[in-house]
Amino acid sequence: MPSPADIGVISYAPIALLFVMAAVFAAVNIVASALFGPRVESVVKGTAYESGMDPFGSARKRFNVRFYVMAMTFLVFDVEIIFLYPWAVSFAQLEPRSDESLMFLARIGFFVGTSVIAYIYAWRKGVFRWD
Amino acid sequence: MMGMESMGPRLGLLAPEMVLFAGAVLVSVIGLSRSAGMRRSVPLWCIVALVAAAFVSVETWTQERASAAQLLFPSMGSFVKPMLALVGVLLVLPGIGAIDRGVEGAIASGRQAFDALRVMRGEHYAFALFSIAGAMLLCGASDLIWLFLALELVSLPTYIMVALGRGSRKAQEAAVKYFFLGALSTALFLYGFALIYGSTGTLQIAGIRDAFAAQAAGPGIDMTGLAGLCLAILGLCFKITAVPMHFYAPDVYEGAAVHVSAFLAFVPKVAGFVALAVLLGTAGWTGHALIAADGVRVAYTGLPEPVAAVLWMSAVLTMTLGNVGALMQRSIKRTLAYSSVSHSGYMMIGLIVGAPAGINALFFYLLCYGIMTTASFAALAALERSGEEVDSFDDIAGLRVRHPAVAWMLAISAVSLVGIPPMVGFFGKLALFMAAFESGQVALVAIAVVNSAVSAWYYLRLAIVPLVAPPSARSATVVSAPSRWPAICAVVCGVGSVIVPLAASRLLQASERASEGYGAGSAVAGDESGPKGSGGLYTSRLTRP
Amino acid sequence: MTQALLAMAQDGTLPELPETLRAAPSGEIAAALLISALLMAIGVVGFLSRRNMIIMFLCTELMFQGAALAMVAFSRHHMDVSGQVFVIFILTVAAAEAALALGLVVLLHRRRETLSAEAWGELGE
Amino acid sequence: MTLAQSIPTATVSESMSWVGLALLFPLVSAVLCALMAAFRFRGKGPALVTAIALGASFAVILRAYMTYSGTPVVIPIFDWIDFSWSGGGTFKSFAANMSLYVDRLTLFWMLFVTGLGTLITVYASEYMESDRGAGYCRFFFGISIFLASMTALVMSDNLLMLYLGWEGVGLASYLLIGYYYTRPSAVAAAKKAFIVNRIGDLGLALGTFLIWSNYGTVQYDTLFAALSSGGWSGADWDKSLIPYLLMLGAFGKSAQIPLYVWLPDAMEGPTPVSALIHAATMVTAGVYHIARMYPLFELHPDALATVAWIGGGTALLAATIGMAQYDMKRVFAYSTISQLGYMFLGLGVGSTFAAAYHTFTHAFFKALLFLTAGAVMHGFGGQLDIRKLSGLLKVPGFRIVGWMMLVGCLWLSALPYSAAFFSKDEIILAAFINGDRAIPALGWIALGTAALTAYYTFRVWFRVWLGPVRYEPDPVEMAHMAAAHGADHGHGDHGHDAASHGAHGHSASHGTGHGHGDSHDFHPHAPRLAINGVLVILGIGAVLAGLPNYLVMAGRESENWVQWMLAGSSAYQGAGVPGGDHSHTILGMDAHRAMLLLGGCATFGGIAVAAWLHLFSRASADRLRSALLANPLTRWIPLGAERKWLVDEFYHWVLRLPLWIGGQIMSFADRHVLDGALVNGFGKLPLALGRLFRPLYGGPLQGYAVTMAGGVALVLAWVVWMWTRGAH
Repeated sequence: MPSPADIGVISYAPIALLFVMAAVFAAVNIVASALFGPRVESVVKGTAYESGMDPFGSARKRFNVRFYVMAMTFLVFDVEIIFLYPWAVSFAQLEPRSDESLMFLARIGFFVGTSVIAYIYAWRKGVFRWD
Repeated sequence: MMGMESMGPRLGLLAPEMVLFAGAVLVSVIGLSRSAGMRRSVPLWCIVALVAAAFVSVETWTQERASAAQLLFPSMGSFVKPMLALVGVLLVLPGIGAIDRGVEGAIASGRQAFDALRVMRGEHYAFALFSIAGAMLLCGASDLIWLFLALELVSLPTYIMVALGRGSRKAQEAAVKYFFLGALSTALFLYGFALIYGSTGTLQIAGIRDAFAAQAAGPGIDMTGLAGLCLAILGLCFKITAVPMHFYAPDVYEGAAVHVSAFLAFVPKVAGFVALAVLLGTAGWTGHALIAADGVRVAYTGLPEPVAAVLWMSAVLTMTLGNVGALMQRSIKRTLAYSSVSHSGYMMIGLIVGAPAGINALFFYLLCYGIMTTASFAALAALERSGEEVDSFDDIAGLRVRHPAVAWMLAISAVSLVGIPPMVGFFGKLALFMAAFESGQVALVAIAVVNSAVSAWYYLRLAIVPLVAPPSARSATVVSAPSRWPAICAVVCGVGSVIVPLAASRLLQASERASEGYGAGSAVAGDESGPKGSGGLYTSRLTRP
Repeated sequence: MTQALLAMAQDGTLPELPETLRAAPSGEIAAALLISALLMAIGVVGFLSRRNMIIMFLCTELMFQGAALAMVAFSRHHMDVSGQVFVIFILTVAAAEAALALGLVVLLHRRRETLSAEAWGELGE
Repeated sequence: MTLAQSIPTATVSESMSWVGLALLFPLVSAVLCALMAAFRFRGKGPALVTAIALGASFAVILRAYMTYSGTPVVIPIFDWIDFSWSGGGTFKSFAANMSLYVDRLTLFWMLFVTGLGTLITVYASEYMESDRGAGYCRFFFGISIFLASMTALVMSDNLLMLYLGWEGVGLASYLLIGYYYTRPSAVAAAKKAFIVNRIGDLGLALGTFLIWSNYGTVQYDTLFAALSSGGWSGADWDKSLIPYLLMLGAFGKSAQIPLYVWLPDAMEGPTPVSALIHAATMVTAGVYHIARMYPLFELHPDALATVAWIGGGTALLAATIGMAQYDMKRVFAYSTISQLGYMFLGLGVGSTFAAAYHTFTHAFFKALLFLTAGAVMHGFGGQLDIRKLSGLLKVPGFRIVGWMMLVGCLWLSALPYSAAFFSKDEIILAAFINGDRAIPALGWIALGTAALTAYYTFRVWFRVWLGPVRYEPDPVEMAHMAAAHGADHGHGDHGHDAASHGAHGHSASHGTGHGHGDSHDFHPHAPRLAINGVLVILGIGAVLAGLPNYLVMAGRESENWVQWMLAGSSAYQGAGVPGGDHSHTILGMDAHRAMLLLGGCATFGGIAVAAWLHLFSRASADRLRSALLANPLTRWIPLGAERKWLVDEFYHWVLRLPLWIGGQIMSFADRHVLDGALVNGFGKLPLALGRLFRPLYGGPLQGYAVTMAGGVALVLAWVVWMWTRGAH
C-alpha cells in the first residue's frame, strides 16, 4: 500500500507537467517572436486596435457604473453556486423519491428561491438594463 | 443527530426572522415602485413587519420548543426578539423623510424621471430589517457557523446604510472606516472561531461547552481555546464598541446620517452582546454545573482567568475612555457616540457577572439603553439647519424657545442616560449594578458609579443647553425636519423613558427569562449533540509547552 | 443551509474521504496552521501599511483565507467535516464583502479620484 | 403607647381601586392638553378639559370621603418596583408599588387640593384667555401635571412615589413660574425655584434612603409597624439624621428658613399659579410630609423643637419683610411664607391638628387673596405697586374684588371668630401650653407676628381700595406688550411674547394706539363671571372654613371636623385640642380667653396702625419712614426690611460667589488640564500610537487599525504569558 505522500505526488504529476508545458510554451513563443519577427514601426501600427475603427478618446476614461454593478451581481451569483456542489454530491447518494430526498430537494429549492428573489430584485432595480 | 428532529422546533423559533425576511423582500420591491405613494408607504410596511415579528416572537415561543432546540440559552430569544422588534419600530421612524429626500423631491417637481437605480428607500429599510433579523438569528445560534453568518447579516447591511444614509462626504468617510475596520474585526473573530474549533473539535455551541467543561475539569482550557476565546471576544468588541475596538465609533456616528447612527447604537450592540453571552456561556460562569457528555457532573469555576481579566479590563477602560472622551466634545453626535461606548462598558459588567443575574440585567439594560439613546438621536433627527443635520451644541442652545418638545425630549433622554431616578436609565443601572454587587464585583460597581457621576457632566450639558442657555445665532436658524415622524419618535421614546419605569418590575421579570435554562442540569447528558461522543478527540494536540 | 450541510456531514450522507487520506500526520497540520497564521499576519501588516484601499481590502481577504485555512487544518486534525463546511460559508461571506467593497471603492473613487486611505481624514478629534 | 402604635394597620382593598381615578384624570387632561398643543388648538378647550378632569377628581375624592370606613386602606394600582434579594446573610427587599394609601389625612388634604384646583382652573380659564393657543395649552398642561403629581404625593403609600410626586410638583412649579419665558426675570425665578428646591429634594432623597436602610421599607404601613415595634436609640447617628433630612426637604418645598428665598420670586408666574401652587397647595406639601412622618419626628428629642423654632423664626422674618414691600403679590408671597411658618410652628409644638387646620383655612383665604390681586393685575395693566393704585373700590366692576379681598385680609389678620383666627389661635395656644412641647417664647413671637401680619395686610388693602381714585398701568408691562404687538407680531403665538396680563386683551379690544403706557388713555378691564364667581365661592369657602369650630362652640359637635379628619392617621395627637381642659393659664387668665383677648388686640392693633398710616394720614407713613431713615441708629430697619434683610445678597456672596469662583477654577482646570491633557490626550491616543508606526500606514483609518490590532496583539501576548504561568 503506497503511503499518502506517494499518492499525493504521483497523482498530481500530470497537472504539474501541464503547468510546466504551458509556461514553456508561452515563454518560447514570446522569445521566438522577439528574436525572429520583423520589426517595422509606423504610426498606424502604434495605435490601439479597435476592430478596424479609428481609436478615439483616452484609454484611461471612466467605465460606466453598469460594469461595476454587473460585476458585483456576477460575483454574488457566482459564489452561490458553491452551495450547489456539496448538495449535488450528497443528493446523488440518497434513495430516489424517499422522504429524505424530497426534503433535500425542498431545502435547495428554498435556497434557489431566495436567489431568484435576489435576481428579480436586481432586474427590477434595472441592473440589467444597458441604456 | 440534530438534523431532522430538531429542525422542526428550531424552525418554529425562527418564525420572527422569517417574517422579517419576508418583510424585507416586500419592502425592497415596494421601494422600487413607480408610484411615489407606494414608495412612501415603505416605512409603514417596515413597521408592519417589525410589529408582526414582535407578535410572532411572543406567540410562537414556547418552553417546549425552546428546550427542544438545544440552545445554550434556550429562552434568550423570548426577551431579545420582541425587544429588537419593538425598538426596531422606533428606529424606523427617525429615517422617514430623510432617506431619498433629494431624489424624491426632484421626482415630485418633475426635474427628474423616476430611476430605480437612484432610489434607495426600499433598500435602506430592507437592510434595516435584515440587520435586525440577523440580530434575532443570533439568539438561536447553535453552532459557530450560524453565529458567524448571523453576525455578518447584522453587519453587512449596516455598512451600506452608513454609506447611503446621506450623500455627504462625511458619510462616505464613515462608511470607509466602518467597513474596513469592521472587516478587520470580522477576520479577528473568525480566526478566534477557528482556534476554538481547533481546541474543541466541534462547531456546535453545546459541544464546545462540553469540551471546555471537560478541559476545565482536567488541566484547564488549553491555550488554543483561550486564545480563540480572547480573539473572538476582541473581534466582537467591535460590534459593542468596546476597548480596544471602539475607536471607530465617534467618527462613524458623526459621519453617518443621524437615524443610521441611532441604528448603529442599538442593533449591532444587541447582536454583539448576544454573541458574547453565547460565547462566554461555553466557558461558563461560576455557580453553574452541567452534566458533561461522559455523565460526569462538572461545576463551573467561573470564566477562565485570562478571559475574565480581559473582560474586566476592557469593561473598565471602555466606560472610562467613553466618558472621558465625551467630556469635551463639541459635536452632539460624537458625544452620543462616546456615551454609547461608555454604556457598553457598563453592560460588559453583566457579561462578567454572567448568567443568570448578569445576563438578565444586561438585556434589561439594553432595552433601557435602546429607548434612551433612540430618543436623543431622534430628537436630533427632528431638526435641521439649512438642510444640514444639527450637530453642534451651538445649534441646540435655547432650543426650548422654538422647539420646546424636542428640547424637552433631548433633556429627558440625557437625564435618563445619566441614570437619574425615576427615568428608565436608572432602573437599567440599578439592576446591573445590583447584580454585580451581589456577585461580589464591588470594585467594578464602584468604578461604574464614579463613571456615571462623571458622565453627568456632559449629559447635563445636553439637558441644560437646550433648556436653559439663551438661543444663539446658529440655533435661531434651526428648523423642524420636513417629516414629523422623527419628532414623534423622540416624544414616544422620551415619554417612554419616563413611563417604562412604571413597568420596571414586569420588564425585569421578562428579562429574567433570558437566561432561564442556562447551566445547571440543562446539559446534554449522553445525547447525540456532542459530535463524536466522548473520548480523546476533545483535547487538542497543541498541548502546553 | 448550514443545518442541512451539517446534518449531511454528521449523518454521514456526505461522501467519506478515501481511507488513505483520512489520517494526516500532525506535522502537516502544524505546517498548515503555520501558514494560516502567516496569512493572517501578512494580512494584518498589509492592512496597516498599504494605502490603496483595494490592496487593504485584499489584505482583509487574506486574513479571511487564513482563518479558512486554519478551519480546514483543524477539520483534518479532528476528522470532522464541519470545519470545511464553515469554509464554504466563509467564502460566500467573503464574496459578499468583496461585492460591497467594490461598490464602496467605486463610490469613493468617484468622489475623490483617489483610492488612498489618507484622503479620508475629515472626521476626528 | 407611642404614636406609631396608635396607627391602625392598613387593609389592602382591591375593590376601592376606583380611587385611582383621582390620579388618572389629571394625567388624561395633561395628555389631552399636550395633544391640543400639538394640533395647534386655539380655543378654550384645554381649560374646559382640565376643569372637568379636576372636578371629576374632586368628585372621586368626595365619594371616597363619603364611603371611608375609618381604617387606612392601601389600594394597589399596579406593581411598580418589587425587588428582593439576599445579601450579607439577610433577606432584603425594596418594594415601592403604585399604590394609594387612603386615610383621613390623605382625604383631608386631597379635598382641598382638588377642590381649590378645580376652582382656580375655572378662574384661570378667563384669566389666561389672552394667551389662547400654544400658551394656553401649556398653562393647563402644567396645571394638570401639577395636580397629578400632587395627587401622587399626597395619596402614595410609599416614600418613593411621594418623592416622584414631590419632583413632579417641583417640575410643574418650574414650568409655570417660567411660563412667561421671554421675560428674563421669570426665567431667573424659575431657575431659582428649581435649584433651591433641589437642595431640599436632596434632603428628602437622602432621608428616604436612610429610612429604607434603617427600617428596610419605604411603605407607610410597614414603616409604621417597624416604628411601633422598635424605638429610636440615640446611638444611631443615621437614624437621628432622618428627621433632619426630611425637614430639609419640607423646608425647601414649603419655603422656610433657610430655603424660602425662591417663593417671593416665584410670583413671576401667572397669578392663578401663585394662588394654587405657591399659596394653597404645593407649598403645604412640606407640612403634609412632616404630618405623615410624624411618628419618626417624635422619636427624636430635638427634631420637633427645631421645626418649631424654624417655623416661628420664618413667620417673624417673612412678616417683617412683608411690611416693607410695595408689590402686592410680593406682600402676599411673604405672608404665605409667614403663615407656613405658623404651620411648622404648630407641628413643632406638637399640635398637628392646629397645623392642619391652619393649612386648611389658609388655603382658602390665601387663594382668595392671590386671585383678587390677580384680578387687579388683570384689570390694571399688570400694575401691582400699591403706591400707584388707590381707591379702586370706586372703579366700576371692581366692587366684588375689593370686598372679597377685604374678607381675605381680615382672615389673614386673624379677625376674632373668623376661621383663620381659630386655626392660628390654636397654634399660638399650643406654643404656650402644649405640655412638654410648649415653647412660650415662640408663643410671644407668634403673637407679635400676628400683629405685624394685620398691619401689612391692611397696609395693602387700605392703600389699594380706599382713598382717592388713582391708577396707572405698569409701564414695563405695557411697553412689553406694545413691543409684542408691534415688531414681534409675526413671531410665534403672540400670547407668549406679550407678557400681557389682560392688558393685552384690553388693548386688543380697544383697537390700536393703545397700550403704550399712556395712563390717561387707560381703561381698567373689569373681571367677568368666571373670575367674580370663583372669588365669591372662595370667599364663602373662607367663611365656612370656620364652620367646624362654630359647630364645636355651638355644642353641635364634640370635636373639630379637622381634628376628626386626623384621627387614625399618623398625624393624630390623641390629646385633642390643647388646653381643652381649661387648666392652663396665660398671664393669669384662662388660656383660651387670654388668646382671644391677646389675639384680638394684636389684630385690631395692627389694623389700627395700618389705618392711621395708610388711610387717614398717608403722609405720616412717609414721614415715619424718613424719620427712621434720618436716624443712623434706626436706618437699618426700613432699609433692611425693604431689601429683605439682604438674605439674597447674603446667599449670593456666601454661597453663589464661592461656587462661581470654584466653577471658574474648575472650568479653567477643565479647559487646560482635563481638556488639554486628558481628553485631547485620550482622543489623540490612537493617532499618537499610530504615529509611532508612521512608516507603516497612511491616514487616520489605519491609525485606528494600528491601535486596534495593537490592542489585540497585547491582549493575546498577555494571555499566552498568563497561560504559560499556569492560569487557565
